Amino acid sequence: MNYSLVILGAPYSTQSTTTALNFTKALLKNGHNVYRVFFYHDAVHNGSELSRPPQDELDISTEWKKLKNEHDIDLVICIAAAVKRGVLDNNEALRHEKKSSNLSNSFELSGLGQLVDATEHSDRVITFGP
Amino acid sequence: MNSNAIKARKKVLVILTQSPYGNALSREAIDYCLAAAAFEQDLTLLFTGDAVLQLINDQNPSTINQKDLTKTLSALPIYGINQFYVDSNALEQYGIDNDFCVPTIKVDVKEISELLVNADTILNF
Amino acid sequence: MNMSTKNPELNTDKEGFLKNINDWTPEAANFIAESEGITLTDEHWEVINILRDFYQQFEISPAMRILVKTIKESLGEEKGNSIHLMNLFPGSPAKLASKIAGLPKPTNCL
Amino acid sequence: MKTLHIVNKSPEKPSIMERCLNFSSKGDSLLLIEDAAYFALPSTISKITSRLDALQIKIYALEEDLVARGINKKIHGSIQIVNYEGFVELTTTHNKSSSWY
Repeated sequence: MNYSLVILGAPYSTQSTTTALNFTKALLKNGHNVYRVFFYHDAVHNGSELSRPPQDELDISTEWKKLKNEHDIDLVICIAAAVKRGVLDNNEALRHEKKSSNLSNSFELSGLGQLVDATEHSDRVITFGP
Repeated sequence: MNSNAIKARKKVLVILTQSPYGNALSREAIDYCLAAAAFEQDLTLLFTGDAVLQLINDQNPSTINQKDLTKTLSALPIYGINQFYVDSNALEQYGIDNDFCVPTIKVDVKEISELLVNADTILNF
Repeated sequence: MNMSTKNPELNTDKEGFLKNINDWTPEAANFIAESEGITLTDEHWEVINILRDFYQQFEISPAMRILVKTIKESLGEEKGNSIHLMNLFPGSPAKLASKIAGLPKPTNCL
Repeated sequence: MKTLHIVNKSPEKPSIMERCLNFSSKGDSLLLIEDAAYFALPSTISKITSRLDALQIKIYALEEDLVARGINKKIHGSIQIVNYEGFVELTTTHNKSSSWY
Protein backbone atom coordinates (compact mmCIF):
# COMPACT_ATOMS: atom_id res chain seq x y z
CA MET A 1 0.00 0.00 0.00
CA ASN A 2 0.95 3.61 -0.56
CA TYR A 3 1.39 5.61 2.65
CA SER A 4 1.92 9.24 3.51
CA LEU A 5 2.75 10.49 6.98
CA VAL A 6 2.09 13.89 8.49
CA ILE A 7 4.35 14.71 11.42
CA LEU A 8 3.44 17.65 13.66
CA GLY A 9 5.52 17.42 16.83
CA ALA A 10 8.97 18.91 17.40
CA PRO A 11 11.80 16.35 17.52
CA TYR A 12 13.30 15.89 20.99
CA SER A 13 10.37 17.78 22.56
CA THR A 14 7.63 15.28 21.74
CA GLN A 15 7.53 11.61 20.83
CA SER A 16 5.81 12.43 17.54
CA THR A 17 8.89 12.13 15.33
CA THR A 18 10.34 8.95 16.84
CA THR A 19 6.95 7.23 16.70
CA ALA A 20 6.71 8.20 13.04
CA LEU A 21 10.28 7.01 12.38
CA ASN A 22 9.57 3.59 13.88
CA PHE A 23 6.30 3.39 11.98
CA THR A 24 8.09 4.25 8.73
CA LYS A 25 10.66 1.51 9.31
CA ALA A 26 7.90 -1.01 10.01
CA LEU A 27 6.09 0.05 6.84
CA LEU A 28 9.18 -0.46 4.69
CA LYS A 29 9.97 -3.77 6.38
CA ASN A 30 6.52 -5.01 5.49
CA GLY A 31 6.87 -4.09 1.84
CA HIS A 32 4.72 -0.97 1.83
CA ASN A 33 5.59 2.13 -0.12
CA VAL A 34 6.13 5.50 1.54
CA TYR A 35 4.82 8.09 -0.89
CA ARG A 36 5.78 11.07 1.22
CA VAL A 37 6.59 12.18 4.76
CA PHE A 38 5.31 15.71 5.31
CA PHE A 39 6.70 17.76 8.19
CA TYR A 40 4.41 20.51 9.42
CA HIS A 41 3.98 22.68 12.52
CA ASP A 42 6.88 22.15 14.99
CA ALA A 43 8.06 19.03 13.13
CA VAL A 44 9.81 21.34 10.65
CA HIS A 45 12.73 21.38 13.10
CA ASN A 46 13.52 17.88 11.85
CA GLY A 47 15.08 19.59 8.86
CA SER A 48 17.79 21.41 10.76
CA GLU A 49 21.29 20.21 9.92
CA LEU A 50 22.49 21.88 13.10
CA SER A 51 20.76 19.74 15.71
CA ARG A 52 23.17 17.62 17.70
CA PRO A 53 21.92 15.42 20.54
CA PRO A 54 24.42 13.97 23.06
CA GLN A 55 26.16 10.80 21.77
CA ASP A 56 24.10 8.52 24.01
CA GLU A 57 20.79 9.73 22.53
CA LEU A 58 19.16 8.86 19.22
CA ASP A 59 20.28 11.21 16.45
CA ILE A 60 16.98 11.72 14.67
CA SER A 61 18.52 13.62 11.79
CA THR A 62 20.86 10.67 11.04
CA GLU A 63 17.90 8.29 11.14
CA TRP A 64 16.08 10.26 8.44
CA LYS A 65 19.29 10.45 6.44
CA LYS A 66 19.62 6.66 6.51
CA LEU A 67 16.04 6.15 5.41
CA LYS A 68 16.51 8.68 2.64
CA ASN A 69 19.68 6.96 1.41
CA GLU A 70 18.39 3.42 1.63
CA HIS A 71 14.84 3.89 0.38
CA ASP A 72 14.88 7.26 -1.32
CA ILE A 73 11.73 8.37 0.51
CA ASP A 74 10.34 11.81 -0.12
CA LEU A 75 10.90 13.99 2.96
CA VAL A 76 9.10 17.29 2.49
CA ILE A 77 9.07 20.17 4.95
CA CYS A 78 6.41 22.88 4.74
CA ILE A 79 8.27 25.93 3.51
CA ALA A 80 6.15 28.57 5.23
CA ALA A 81 6.17 26.80 8.61
CA ALA A 82 9.93 26.15 8.29
CA VAL A 83 11.10 29.61 7.25
CA LYS A 84 9.06 31.14 10.06
CA ARG A 85 10.85 28.87 12.54
CA GLY A 86 14.34 29.31 11.12
CA VAL A 87 14.80 26.24 8.92
CA LEU A 88 16.03 27.52 5.56
CA ASP A 89 17.60 26.13 2.41
CA ASN A 90 20.00 28.21 0.30
CA ASN A 91 17.26 29.68 -1.84
CA GLU A 92 15.19 30.86 1.09
CA ALA A 93 18.26 32.20 2.89
CA LEU A 94 19.04 34.32 -0.18
CA ARG A 95 15.44 35.32 -0.65
CA HIS A 96 15.08 36.49 2.92
CA GLU A 97 18.59 37.92 3.13
CA LYS A 98 19.74 35.60 5.90
CA LYS A 99 23.43 34.96 6.26
CA SER A 100 23.23 31.18 6.40
CA SER A 101 21.03 28.23 5.63
CA ASN A 102 20.63 25.08 7.69
CA LEU A 103 18.43 22.59 5.84
CA SER A 104 19.82 19.07 5.89
CA ASN A 105 20.13 17.68 2.36
CA SER A 106 17.86 14.73 3.18
CA PHE A 107 14.93 17.12 3.11
CA GLU A 108 13.23 19.43 0.68
CA LEU A 109 11.32 22.63 1.45
CA SER A 110 8.08 22.85 -0.44
CA GLY A 111 4.53 24.09 -0.20
CA LEU A 112 1.35 22.71 1.29
CA GLY A 113 0.39 21.60 -2.20
CA GLN A 114 2.69 18.64 -1.50
CA LEU A 115 0.44 17.62 1.37
CA VAL A 116 -2.64 18.02 -0.80
CA ASP A 117 -0.94 15.86 -3.43
CA ALA A 118 0.02 13.28 -0.79
CA THR A 119 -3.59 12.93 0.40
CA GLU A 120 -4.70 12.41 -3.18
CA HIS A 121 -2.08 9.80 -4.08
CA SER A 122 -1.85 7.73 -0.91
CA ASP A 123 -4.02 4.83 0.22
CA ARG A 124 -3.42 5.86 3.81
CA VAL A 125 -2.48 9.14 5.48
CA ILE A 126 -1.37 8.81 9.09
CA THR A 127 -1.06 11.88 11.30
CA PHE A 128 1.48 11.88 14.14
CA GLY A 129 0.18 14.52 16.53
CA PRO A 130 2.38 16.80 18.60
CA MET B 1 1.16 26.60 -8.76
CA ASN B 2 -0.77 24.89 -11.51
CA SER B 3 -4.11 24.08 -9.96
CA ASN B 4 -4.75 21.40 -12.58
CA ALA B 5 -1.65 19.45 -11.61
CA ILE B 6 -3.66 17.37 -9.16
CA LYS B 7 -7.00 15.89 -10.07
CA ALA B 8 -8.61 15.91 -6.68
CA ARG B 9 -11.04 13.13 -6.00
CA LYS B 10 -10.71 12.11 -2.37
CA LYS B 11 -13.08 13.34 0.29
CA VAL B 12 -10.91 14.89 2.95
CA LEU B 13 -12.26 15.65 6.42
CA VAL B 14 -10.24 18.23 8.31
CA ILE B 15 -10.88 17.93 12.05
CA LEU B 16 -9.95 21.02 14.03
CA THR B 17 -9.59 20.77 17.79
CA GLN B 18 -7.29 23.62 18.86
CA SER B 19 -8.07 27.05 20.27
CA PRO B 20 -7.34 30.06 18.04
CA TYR B 21 -4.24 31.63 19.60
CA GLY B 22 -2.78 29.24 22.16
CA ASN B 23 -1.59 26.93 19.41
CA ALA B 24 -0.35 27.72 15.90
CA LEU B 25 -2.03 24.57 14.60
CA SER B 26 -5.28 26.51 14.26
CA ARG B 27 -3.77 28.87 11.70
CA GLU B 28 -1.72 26.14 10.05
CA ALA B 29 -4.91 24.14 9.54
CA ILE B 30 -6.51 27.08 7.74
CA ASP B 31 -3.36 27.43 5.62
CA TYR B 32 -3.81 23.80 4.60
CA CYS B 33 -7.44 24.48 3.69
CA LEU B 34 -6.45 27.45 1.50
CA ALA B 35 -3.91 25.29 -0.33
CA ALA B 36 -6.37 22.42 -0.70
CA ALA B 37 -8.94 24.83 -2.10
CA ALA B 38 -6.44 26.09 -4.67
CA PHE B 39 -6.20 22.48 -5.91
CA GLU B 40 -9.97 22.10 -5.70
CA GLN B 41 -9.81 19.32 -3.17
CA ASP B 42 -13.14 18.10 -1.79
CA LEU B 43 -12.86 19.44 1.73
CA THR B 44 -15.10 19.26 4.78
CA LEU B 45 -14.22 21.05 8.02
CA LEU B 46 -15.29 19.94 11.46
CA PHE B 47 -14.78 22.29 14.41
CA THR B 48 -14.83 20.44 17.70
CA GLY B 49 -13.44 20.94 21.20
CA ASP B 50 -11.57 24.21 21.61
CA ALA B 51 -11.67 24.81 17.86
CA VAL B 52 -15.25 26.12 18.14
CA LEU B 53 -13.66 29.12 19.85
CA GLN B 54 -11.99 30.00 16.57
CA LEU B 55 -15.38 31.02 15.17
CA ILE B 56 -16.29 33.73 17.69
CA ASN B 57 -16.76 37.15 16.11
CA ASP B 58 -15.14 40.38 17.32
CA GLN B 59 -11.75 38.87 18.09
CA ASN B 60 -8.99 41.44 18.29
CA PRO B 61 -5.71 39.56 18.76
CA SER B 62 -3.61 42.64 18.00
CA THR B 63 -3.51 42.90 21.79
CA ILE B 64 -1.40 39.73 21.81
CA ASN B 65 0.52 40.49 18.62
CA GLN B 66 -1.28 37.97 16.50
CA LYS B 67 -3.24 38.10 13.27
CA ASP B 68 -7.00 37.75 13.38
CA LEU B 69 -7.83 34.12 12.58
CA THR B 70 -11.49 34.93 11.85
CA LYS B 71 -10.45 37.19 8.99
CA THR B 72 -8.67 34.33 7.28
CA LEU B 73 -11.44 31.86 8.13
CA SER B 74 -13.94 34.17 6.51
CA ALA B 75 -11.94 33.98 3.25
CA LEU B 76 -12.55 30.24 2.95
CA PRO B 77 -16.01 30.58 1.33
CA ILE B 78 -14.44 32.71 -1.41
CA TYR B 79 -11.98 29.86 -1.95
CA GLY B 80 -14.95 27.55 -2.44
CA ILE B 81 -15.00 25.94 1.00
CA ASN B 82 -18.51 26.05 2.39
CA GLN B 83 -18.88 23.04 4.64
CA PHE B 84 -18.26 24.24 8.17
CA TYR B 85 -19.59 21.66 10.59
CA VAL B 86 -19.58 22.60 14.24
CA ASP B 87 -19.90 20.24 17.20
CA SER B 88 -23.06 21.34 19.04
CA ASN B 89 -21.84 19.75 22.29
CA ALA B 90 -18.70 21.86 22.25
CA LEU B 91 -20.80 24.99 21.64
CA GLU B 92 -22.99 24.08 24.57
CA GLN B 93 -19.99 23.45 26.79
CA TYR B 94 -18.76 26.99 26.18
CA GLY B 95 -22.25 28.48 26.08
CA ILE B 96 -21.67 30.10 22.70
CA ASP B 97 -24.01 30.12 19.78
CA ASN B 98 -24.52 31.96 16.48
CA ASP B 99 -22.63 35.15 15.70
CA PHE B 100 -19.79 33.30 14.00
CA CYS B 101 -17.36 34.47 11.33
CA VAL B 102 -18.58 31.88 8.80
CA PRO B 103 -21.94 30.23 8.16
CA THR B 104 -21.95 26.97 10.11
CA ILE B 105 -23.90 23.72 10.25
CA LYS B 106 -24.45 22.42 13.78
CA VAL B 107 -24.03 18.70 14.17
CA ASP B 108 -24.52 16.26 17.02
CA VAL B 109 -22.39 13.28 17.96
CA LYS B 110 -24.20 10.92 15.62
CA GLU B 111 -23.88 13.25 12.64
CA ILE B 112 -20.19 13.73 13.38
CA SER B 113 -19.61 9.97 13.38
CA GLU B 114 -21.23 9.97 9.93
CA LEU B 115 -18.78 12.63 8.75
CA LEU B 116 -15.91 10.37 9.81
CA VAL B 117 -17.47 7.33 8.17
CA ASN B 118 -17.98 9.16 4.88
CA ALA B 119 -14.46 10.59 4.63
CA ASP B 120 -11.74 8.94 2.56
CA THR B 121 -9.00 10.63 4.53
CA ILE B 122 -8.95 12.45 7.85
CA LEU B 123 -6.45 15.17 8.75
CA ASN B 124 -6.32 16.20 12.40
CA PHE B 125 -5.18 19.68 13.35
CA MET C 1 16.88 47.27 -7.91
CA ASN C 2 17.75 49.09 -4.73
CA MET C 3 15.07 51.65 -4.02
CA SER C 4 17.23 53.71 -1.76
CA THR C 5 18.75 55.54 -4.75
CA LYS C 6 15.31 56.76 -5.76
CA ASN C 7 13.65 57.13 -2.43
CA PRO C 8 15.82 57.11 0.66
CA GLU C 9 12.86 56.41 2.96
CA LEU C 10 11.69 53.25 1.20
CA ASN C 11 13.07 50.18 2.86
CA THR C 12 12.74 47.19 0.52
CA ASP C 13 14.36 43.79 0.33
CA LYS C 14 16.32 42.43 -2.61
CA GLU C 15 13.16 41.30 -4.38
CA GLY C 16 11.68 44.76 -3.99
CA PHE C 17 9.13 43.91 -1.28
CA LEU C 18 8.64 46.44 1.48
CA LYS C 19 10.35 45.24 4.64
CA ASN C 20 7.62 46.85 6.70
CA ILE C 21 4.20 46.81 5.04
CA ASN C 22 3.13 49.81 7.12
CA ASP C 23 5.55 51.89 5.04
CA TRP C 24 3.23 51.60 2.07
CA THR C 25 1.91 54.79 0.51
CA PRO C 26 0.63 55.48 -3.01
CA GLU C 27 4.02 57.10 -3.69
CA ALA C 28 5.75 53.93 -2.52
CA ALA C 29 3.59 51.98 -4.98
CA ASN C 30 4.76 54.25 -7.80
CA PHE C 31 8.39 53.73 -6.84
CA ILE C 32 8.10 49.95 -6.59
CA ALA C 33 6.24 49.81 -9.90
CA GLU C 34 8.84 51.96 -11.62
CA SER C 35 11.64 49.70 -10.47
CA GLU C 36 9.72 46.86 -12.13
CA GLY C 37 9.44 48.88 -15.32
CA ILE C 38 5.75 49.63 -14.87
CA THR C 39 4.14 53.06 -14.97
CA LEU C 40 0.95 52.88 -12.94
CA THR C 41 -2.26 53.81 -14.76
CA ASP C 42 -5.84 53.98 -13.48
CA GLU C 43 -6.29 50.37 -14.54
CA HIS C 44 -3.34 49.33 -12.37
CA TRP C 45 -4.76 51.29 -9.46
CA GLU C 46 -8.12 49.53 -9.73
CA VAL C 47 -6.32 46.23 -9.15
CA ILE C 48 -4.05 47.61 -6.42
CA ASN C 49 -7.02 49.00 -4.51
CA ILE C 50 -8.91 45.73 -4.77
CA LEU C 51 -5.85 43.85 -3.50
CA ARG C 52 -5.45 46.19 -0.56
CA ASP C 53 -9.14 45.84 0.31
CA PHE C 54 -8.82 42.06 0.07
CA TYR C 55 -5.85 42.07 2.41
CA GLN C 56 -7.61 44.43 4.81
CA GLN C 57 -10.58 42.09 4.97
CA PHE C 58 -8.88 38.69 5.08
CA GLU C 59 -5.24 39.33 6.05
CA ILE C 60 -3.98 37.07 3.28
CA SER C 61 -2.71 37.70 -0.24
CA PRO C 62 -5.09 36.09 -2.72
CA ALA C 63 -3.98 33.26 -4.99
CA MET C 64 -4.21 34.12 -8.71
CA ARG C 65 -7.52 32.30 -9.22
CA ILE C 66 -9.08 34.19 -6.32
CA LEU C 67 -7.65 37.51 -7.49
CA VAL C 68 -9.26 37.01 -10.91
CA LYS C 69 -12.54 36.07 -9.26
CA THR C 70 -12.50 39.07 -6.93
CA ILE C 71 -11.74 41.49 -9.75
CA LYS C 72 -14.44 39.96 -11.91
CA GLU C 73 -16.93 40.57 -9.10
CA SER C 74 -16.10 44.24 -8.70
CA LEU C 75 -14.98 45.28 -12.20
CA GLY C 76 -16.77 42.80 -14.45
CA GLU C 77 -15.77 40.14 -16.99
CA GLU C 78 -13.78 42.53 -19.16
CA LYS C 79 -11.17 43.11 -16.47
CA GLY C 80 -11.65 40.05 -14.33
CA ASN C 81 -9.52 37.72 -16.44
CA SER C 82 -5.92 36.63 -16.40
CA ILE C 83 -5.05 38.19 -19.78
CA HIS C 84 -5.95 41.66 -18.55
CA LEU C 85 -3.90 41.06 -15.39
CA MET C 86 -0.95 39.69 -17.35
CA ASN C 87 -0.95 42.83 -19.48
CA LEU C 88 -0.93 45.06 -16.42
CA PHE C 89 1.45 43.00 -14.29
CA PRO C 90 3.57 40.80 -16.59
CA GLY C 91 5.07 37.53 -15.37
CA SER C 92 3.23 36.45 -12.26
CA PRO C 93 0.47 39.04 -11.81
CA ALA C 94 -0.67 38.05 -8.30
CA LYS C 95 2.87 38.28 -6.93
CA LEU C 96 3.85 41.47 -8.75
CA ALA C 97 0.60 43.28 -8.00
CA SER C 98 0.87 42.24 -4.33
CA LYS C 99 4.39 43.65 -4.20
CA ILE C 100 3.25 47.00 -5.59
CA ALA C 101 0.18 47.01 -3.34
CA GLY C 102 2.40 46.59 -0.29
CA LEU C 103 1.15 43.15 0.75
CA PRO C 104 3.42 40.68 2.59
CA LYS C 105 5.87 38.67 0.55
CA PRO C 106 4.34 35.34 -0.51
CA THR C 107 5.43 32.33 1.55
CA ASN C 108 5.90 30.11 -1.54
CA CYS C 109 3.20 28.02 -0.03
CA LEU C 110 1.72 26.20 -3.00
CA MET D 1 -15.39 2.15 6.10
CA LYS D 2 -13.73 1.47 9.43
CA THR D 3 -11.58 4.01 11.22
CA LEU D 4 -8.51 3.38 13.33
CA HIS D 5 -8.52 5.93 16.12
CA ILE D 6 -5.05 6.75 17.38
CA VAL D 7 -4.76 8.48 20.75
CA ASN D 8 -1.41 9.72 22.12
CA LYS D 9 -2.26 11.83 25.17
CA SER D 10 -2.40 10.66 28.77
CA PRO D 11 -5.69 10.07 30.63
CA GLU D 12 -5.12 13.36 32.39
CA LYS D 13 -6.69 15.02 29.36
CA PRO D 14 -9.96 13.08 29.41
CA SER D 15 -11.72 15.24 26.81
CA ILE D 16 -9.48 13.83 24.10
CA MET D 17 -10.58 10.24 24.69
CA GLU D 18 -14.13 11.44 25.22
CA ARG D 19 -14.15 13.03 21.78
CA CYS D 20 -12.59 9.97 20.21
CA LEU D 21 -15.24 7.66 21.68
CA ASN D 22 -18.11 10.04 20.89
CA PHE D 23 -17.19 10.10 17.21
CA SER D 24 -16.41 6.39 16.85
CA SER D 25 -18.64 4.00 14.98
CA LYS D 26 -19.40 0.35 15.58
CA GLY D 27 -16.48 -1.85 14.65
CA ASP D 28 -13.84 0.91 14.72
CA SER D 29 -10.63 0.28 16.63
CA LEU D 30 -8.67 2.28 19.15
CA LEU D 31 -4.89 2.29 19.34
CA LEU D 32 -3.14 3.72 22.39
CA ILE D 33 0.33 5.14 21.70
CA GLU D 34 2.83 7.34 23.53
CA ASP D 35 1.31 8.75 26.76
CA ALA D 36 -2.09 7.27 25.94
CA ALA D 37 -0.49 3.92 26.83
CA TYR D 38 -1.44 4.76 30.43
CA PHE D 39 -5.10 4.29 29.46
CA ALA D 40 -4.24 0.59 29.36
CA LEU D 41 -3.94 0.46 33.16
CA PRO D 42 -7.00 -1.30 34.68
CA SER D 43 -8.09 1.68 36.76
CA THR D 44 -8.18 4.05 33.79
CA ILE D 45 -9.53 1.72 31.13
CA SER D 46 -12.34 0.48 33.39
CA LYS D 47 -13.90 3.94 33.17
CA ILE D 48 -14.49 3.51 29.45
CA THR D 49 -14.80 -0.24 28.91
CA SER D 50 -18.60 -0.26 28.93
CA ARG D 51 -18.70 2.31 26.14
CA LEU D 52 -16.04 0.45 24.18
CA ASP D 53 -18.03 -2.75 24.54
CA ALA D 54 -21.27 -1.11 23.51
CA LEU D 55 -19.62 0.13 20.30
CA GLN D 56 -17.76 -3.17 19.80
CA ILE D 57 -14.52 -1.26 19.61
CA LYS D 58 -11.36 -3.30 19.90
CA ILE D 59 -8.63 -1.69 21.89
CA TYR D 60 -4.93 -2.01 21.21
CA ALA D 61 -1.84 -0.58 22.86
CA LEU D 62 1.62 -0.16 21.37
CA GLU D 63 4.02 -2.58 23.01
CA GLU D 64 7.09 -0.35 22.79
CA ASP D 65 5.27 2.46 24.60
CA LEU D 66 3.95 0.12 27.30
CA VAL D 67 7.37 -1.43 27.94
CA ALA D 68 9.05 1.97 27.98
CA ARG D 69 6.68 3.09 30.71
CA GLY D 70 6.99 -0.07 32.79
CA ILE D 71 3.33 -0.98 32.49
CA ASN D 72 3.26 -3.84 29.98
CA LYS D 73 2.61 -6.39 32.75
CA LYS D 74 0.11 -4.21 34.56
CA ILE D 75 -2.44 -3.66 31.83
CA HIS D 76 -6.06 -4.71 31.65
CA GLY D 77 -6.82 -8.07 30.05
CA SER D 78 -9.15 -6.65 27.40
CA ILE D 79 -6.30 -4.81 25.72
CA GLN D 80 -4.39 -6.38 22.87
CA ILE D 81 -0.72 -5.58 22.62
CA VAL D 82 0.72 -4.78 19.19
CA ASN D 83 4.23 -3.84 18.13
CA TYR D 84 5.01 -1.41 15.29
CA GLU D 85 4.33 -4.11 12.71
CA GLY D 86 0.98 -4.66 14.35
CA PHE D 87 0.40 -0.90 14.16
CA VAL D 88 1.09 -1.06 10.42
CA GLU D 89 -1.23 -4.05 10.10
CA LEU D 90 -4.02 -2.11 11.84
CA THR D 91 -3.67 0.73 9.35
CA THR D 92 -4.10 -1.74 6.48
CA THR D 93 -7.18 -3.42 7.96
CA HIS D 94 -8.91 -0.06 8.54
CA ASN D 95 -9.79 2.30 5.70
CA LYS D 96 -8.45 5.40 7.40
CA SER D 97 -7.12 6.72 10.66
CA SER D 98 -7.89 9.68 12.89
CA SER D 99 -5.32 10.93 15.38
CA TRP D 100 -6.63 12.52 18.54
CA TYR D 101 -4.26 14.71 20.53
